[in-house]
Amino acid sequence: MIKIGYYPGCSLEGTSSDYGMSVRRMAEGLGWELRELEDWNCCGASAAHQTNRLLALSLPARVLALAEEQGVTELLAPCAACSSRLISTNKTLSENPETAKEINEIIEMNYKGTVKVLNVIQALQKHAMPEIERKVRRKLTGLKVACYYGCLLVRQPKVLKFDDPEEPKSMEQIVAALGAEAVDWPLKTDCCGAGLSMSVTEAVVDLTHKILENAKFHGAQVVAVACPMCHSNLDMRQLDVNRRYGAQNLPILFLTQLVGLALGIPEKDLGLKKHFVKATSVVK
Amino acid sequence: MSRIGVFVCHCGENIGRTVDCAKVAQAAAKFPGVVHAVDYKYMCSDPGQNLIKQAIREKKLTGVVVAACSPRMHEPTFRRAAAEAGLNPFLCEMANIREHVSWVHEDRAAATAKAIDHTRIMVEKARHDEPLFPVKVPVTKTALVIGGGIAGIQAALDIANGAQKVILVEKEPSIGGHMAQLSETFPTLDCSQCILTPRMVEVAAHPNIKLHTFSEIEESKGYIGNFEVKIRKKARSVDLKKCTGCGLCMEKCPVKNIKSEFECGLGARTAIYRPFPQAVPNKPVIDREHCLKFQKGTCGVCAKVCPVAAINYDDTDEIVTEKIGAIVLATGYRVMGTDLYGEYGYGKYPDVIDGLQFERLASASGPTDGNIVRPSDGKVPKKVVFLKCIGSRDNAHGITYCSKICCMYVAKHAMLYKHKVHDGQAYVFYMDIRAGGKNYDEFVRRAIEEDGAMYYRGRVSRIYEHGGKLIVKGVDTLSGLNVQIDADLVVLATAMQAQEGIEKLAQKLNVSYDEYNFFTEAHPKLRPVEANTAGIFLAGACQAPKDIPEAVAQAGGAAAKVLGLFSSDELEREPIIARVNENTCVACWYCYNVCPYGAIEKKEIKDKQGRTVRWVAHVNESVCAGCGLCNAICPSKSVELDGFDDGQSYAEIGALSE
Amino acid sequence: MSEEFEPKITAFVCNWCTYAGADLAGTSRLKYASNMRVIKLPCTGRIDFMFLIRAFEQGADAVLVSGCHPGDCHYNEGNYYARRRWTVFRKLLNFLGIEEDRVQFSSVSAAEGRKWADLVNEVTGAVRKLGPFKGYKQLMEKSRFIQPVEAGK
Amino acid sequence: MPHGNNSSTLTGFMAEVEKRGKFRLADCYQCGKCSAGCPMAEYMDILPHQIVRLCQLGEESVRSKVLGSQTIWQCVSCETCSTRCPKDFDIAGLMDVLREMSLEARAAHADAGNIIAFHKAFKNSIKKTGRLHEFGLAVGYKLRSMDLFADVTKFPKMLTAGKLRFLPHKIKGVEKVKKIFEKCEARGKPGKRGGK
Repeated sequence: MIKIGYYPGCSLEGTSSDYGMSVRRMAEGLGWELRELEDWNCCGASAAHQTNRLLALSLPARVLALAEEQGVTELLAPCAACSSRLISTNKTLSENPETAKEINEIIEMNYKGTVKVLNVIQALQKHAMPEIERKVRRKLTGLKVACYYGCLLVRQPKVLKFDDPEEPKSMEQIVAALGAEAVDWPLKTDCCGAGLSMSVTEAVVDLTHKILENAKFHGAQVVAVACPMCHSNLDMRQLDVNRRYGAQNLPILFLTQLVGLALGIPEKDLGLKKHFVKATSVVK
Repeated sequence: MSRIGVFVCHCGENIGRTVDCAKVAQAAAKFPGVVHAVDYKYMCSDPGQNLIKQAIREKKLTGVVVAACSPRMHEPTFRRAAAEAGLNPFLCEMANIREHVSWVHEDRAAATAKAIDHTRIMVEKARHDEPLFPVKVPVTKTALVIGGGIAGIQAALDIANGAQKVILVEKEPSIGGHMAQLSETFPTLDCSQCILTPRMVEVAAHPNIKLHTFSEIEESKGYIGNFEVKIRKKARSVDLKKCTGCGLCMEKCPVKNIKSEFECGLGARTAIYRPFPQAVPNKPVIDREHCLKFQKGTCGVCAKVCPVAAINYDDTDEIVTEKIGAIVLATGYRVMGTDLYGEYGYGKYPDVIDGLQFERLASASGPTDGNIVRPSDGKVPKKVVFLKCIGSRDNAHGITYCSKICCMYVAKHAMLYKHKVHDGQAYVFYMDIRAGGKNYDEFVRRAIEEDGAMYYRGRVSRIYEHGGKLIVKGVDTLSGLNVQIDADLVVLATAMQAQEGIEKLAQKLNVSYDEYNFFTEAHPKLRPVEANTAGIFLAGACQAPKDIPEAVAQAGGAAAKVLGLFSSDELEREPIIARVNENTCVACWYCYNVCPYGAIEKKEIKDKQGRTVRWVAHVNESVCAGCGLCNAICPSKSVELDGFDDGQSYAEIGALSE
Repeated sequence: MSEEFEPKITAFVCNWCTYAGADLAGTSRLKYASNMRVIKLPCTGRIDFMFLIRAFEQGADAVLVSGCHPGDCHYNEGNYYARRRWTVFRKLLNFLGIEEDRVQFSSVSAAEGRKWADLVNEVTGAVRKLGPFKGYKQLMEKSRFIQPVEAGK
Repeated sequence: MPHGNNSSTLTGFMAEVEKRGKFRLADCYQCGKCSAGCPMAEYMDILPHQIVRLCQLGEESVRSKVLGSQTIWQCVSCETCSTRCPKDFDIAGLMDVLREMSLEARAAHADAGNIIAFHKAFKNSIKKTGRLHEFGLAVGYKLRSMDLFADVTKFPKMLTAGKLRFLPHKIKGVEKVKKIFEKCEARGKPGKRGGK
């Protein structure tokens, strides 16, 4: 049994409860024991780092300090925004002792910097590859998947130290291990604008449309994501895109849902029913 | 009793601005052994030197300390002046109060105090100096030129035409270097091969030049005038003496799909090949990594068809040793790999190419006979985008320096393209246009004004393929507008970098190189063609990015230096050499074991009957390089390094306490 | 201005790399602390570690030894010997009561003017924190019986 | 007005930006790669490289132009610019600094009201419960932005899909989180910074 600390983050408890469900079910299927952090708080996301530098460090720092107190060394944060905030806070604190001191004062805890944060792809790479191939019950043969990384999984590379920022391949490798075909498409790290999804909707619909259109152009039947914001944007905003540019009908699946399907977990347990764009047409 | 003179230089304002030179002189006047101390505006000037000479004569000085710039700058000047006044030059020392003091400190009091200390250190050293006498060594009048590109070719020909012997070593199977790959050259647009190949032939035919192609430097020992260099002649598998260059072997070779290095991957070659039709020597080589005979033990066709039995599968590397008097480094450059720019898709999209590949596309002897077409589908591109500064001036992903030649060759590319594809449009993304040079700026303006190249001031952020086009997303910062071009072909003007593995060669030859692996010149302004090690000279892009005229000019300069060195039969070298006190040496052989040069010999001391009494260490003066390792390690303090002996060193340290 | 402790630091540098690097710092007009006094030797391999003891005897608060980078030594391997000898010398330092932090090693190439300036500042700052070398008297007594060579002539 | 190359001689606006951001504005050589790759460029009033240029000019007269620009609020923090910048200049980080300054100076562009309202609602939600309550956020944001009808059609579906919770979840350490907010907000105020 592989034990991993688990930080779901707010989205997985709310708008992306399907992501949350699929992470938990996938973990079971892979034999991971997820230990959810007790009393965790929100990482602050872009609302904090866009407006208050100290807050942007303090909120994630409390999460990291909690994890340390609770004996967690590896912390899975499936939300790309959470993992990016946590990793970047980890880096800032470890490199600037002065800042670390100030933040520890603010959170009234003493974070020493021992927690390693993993995004969902890293966790799969580390704890499920390559043996996942043997665990696949239902090969996703013939399914053409566009792996979409967006911003927060790969940028900034100096901070995240994860995959190639322009030509990432890690999600493709996992998708291939499931028997599906990852299509090669250029916009996989282009931004969908999710950070401004509620407030600058016009622009975001445009960006979302470009990405969906490009994925389809390269033959994708579904888009795989590992970020709740990307998902809600590409999935929910697809309704607005459809209205402006015509129907897209491109189901957006979390990577964990794809893995779950391949492991033979029933669709309803993976939250597939909660999507705006139904995946039933392609995922049987 | 020492009689030391101290001369403090203001160096105009360079020292005087932060160091109180008069105060330094006053303080120095009170140092033990100092009988004369003055300060002066420019010590290195004629009147300044005369001050020193006059003082040596009139005050009967036994030592001189010049507190001025770095000894690396003017030590030879002042030692010469001292010698002219009859003082042994090695009794003249310099205290560095410019590079190490006035230029790096701002506080006048602190700088002056440090200047006084540095002067005191050197006065103490001067008090313990002994006269030394230069060692004369013979000169081997053969030059070694490493690298057979245009710089190496030029240097070799200039030296050979000066009636001296040259050995030219090239690691590739043919000389010619990058210039052989170019189509036409800026700013005259004359054909590169037309001007280069005659010179290549001249090298091969010259009675004073011995050519080793497909060869590399294995090892180098010795010093100026007396190097001994081992050259590894790699197994060519073709006997150059027998081979007539008929080319039958290449015609019949069944392995035909190897990407040609010379064509930058745009053309194919066989396993037995010559890099290009005008190669010198115009004889093939077997690429063992691809040859079926070597990989699978089959085939053997080339040996069967060769009419003169020149193919030798059993050929092995051969090491030849050459005695050399001077070395010219002309190892050239390489084009930076662009795979580090994922956002540009180089390596992923066949129609994103680099500048050298464009040269091959535009070259009349290239894989497309000079037709500019897309590598992917052979179609003529109607929109070509050129990106400058790829890798250059990019400290985040590439290198910080400017590669210097790209502005010019991009303008040339835009022009050549327009001359060949009249209805095509060239776009150039640039940050600055650096076209300093004779007729250079005029050339760039012509590309813009007459050939209609569209120049955008800005970088490109992203290139990706969509529907057979390359979508180029850039910006024009002058108008403040983003620019998107649906291009057919993209050419990246990639950075010029030092050759790979150059640090290994540098270590073999003991020459210094900078953080980018370019060789360092002895002085950036006054000794630009000399390496830091005496007897080794630099030519071409191995020192810094250069275009052809500059490389050729520097090669000529290096050749002149070599010819100057070879103009006498003997040369003097600094007498910084170790000495053994045979009375105290206990033959522990620490020095023998530690000496990097093998300069320590075991010497037998015999009595009158010829019986060995004992053994002692002995220094071979012509081999000793003066590092002082033996001095430091000797447990009985029996080895001393002249010029830096224990007495001198302890005296310098002793000067630290006021 | 308050009386800040100004350390005295002696640097032993090789002629080919570090001395030239320090020259480059000068030609580049980089500014750094003025506490260092520089003694030039052909190679760090020439350094007899008694030189360092003597420097402390003469009132240095710290010593810096800087030569070429590994593999770049003008004399092929002089800097290796300097490093190797340091491991032996370290024990002697402890015996003499000199804190190891007072002896710093570095490599500065002829191209690294910036590194030299940073190094001088770094070492000066570190020694300023360490405070003056107080084991001086004790050292004088101890070193009487290890005094290697009479310096005066 | 002198523009020294030595950061210690900088004054006014430029100095303030540099101090908060811990970067050197002079590093930028205006290649424009940030603007070329910015997904939001076409919705901005001033391109990112021009924002950097204005900060480089540093005169007081550009302060209101920069802090009042739409650009700093249109930036979606995707960090494409910082990732590709050949000078390793953190443009996305600069945007964070400018937003913070813009808020403190109450100088934000009128059109940025929506975005600021969203951030406020977001932070309020965390401050109150320790976590983000997305339904509360949506409602709070709609109220603050007065943009009541956009996305309204999606709410019922989200609720039935179990994607929105009506009632917020309060964490045990909610008081601690509140305290963190108070400290950060107090320290973030101008004048307090740099004072210590």
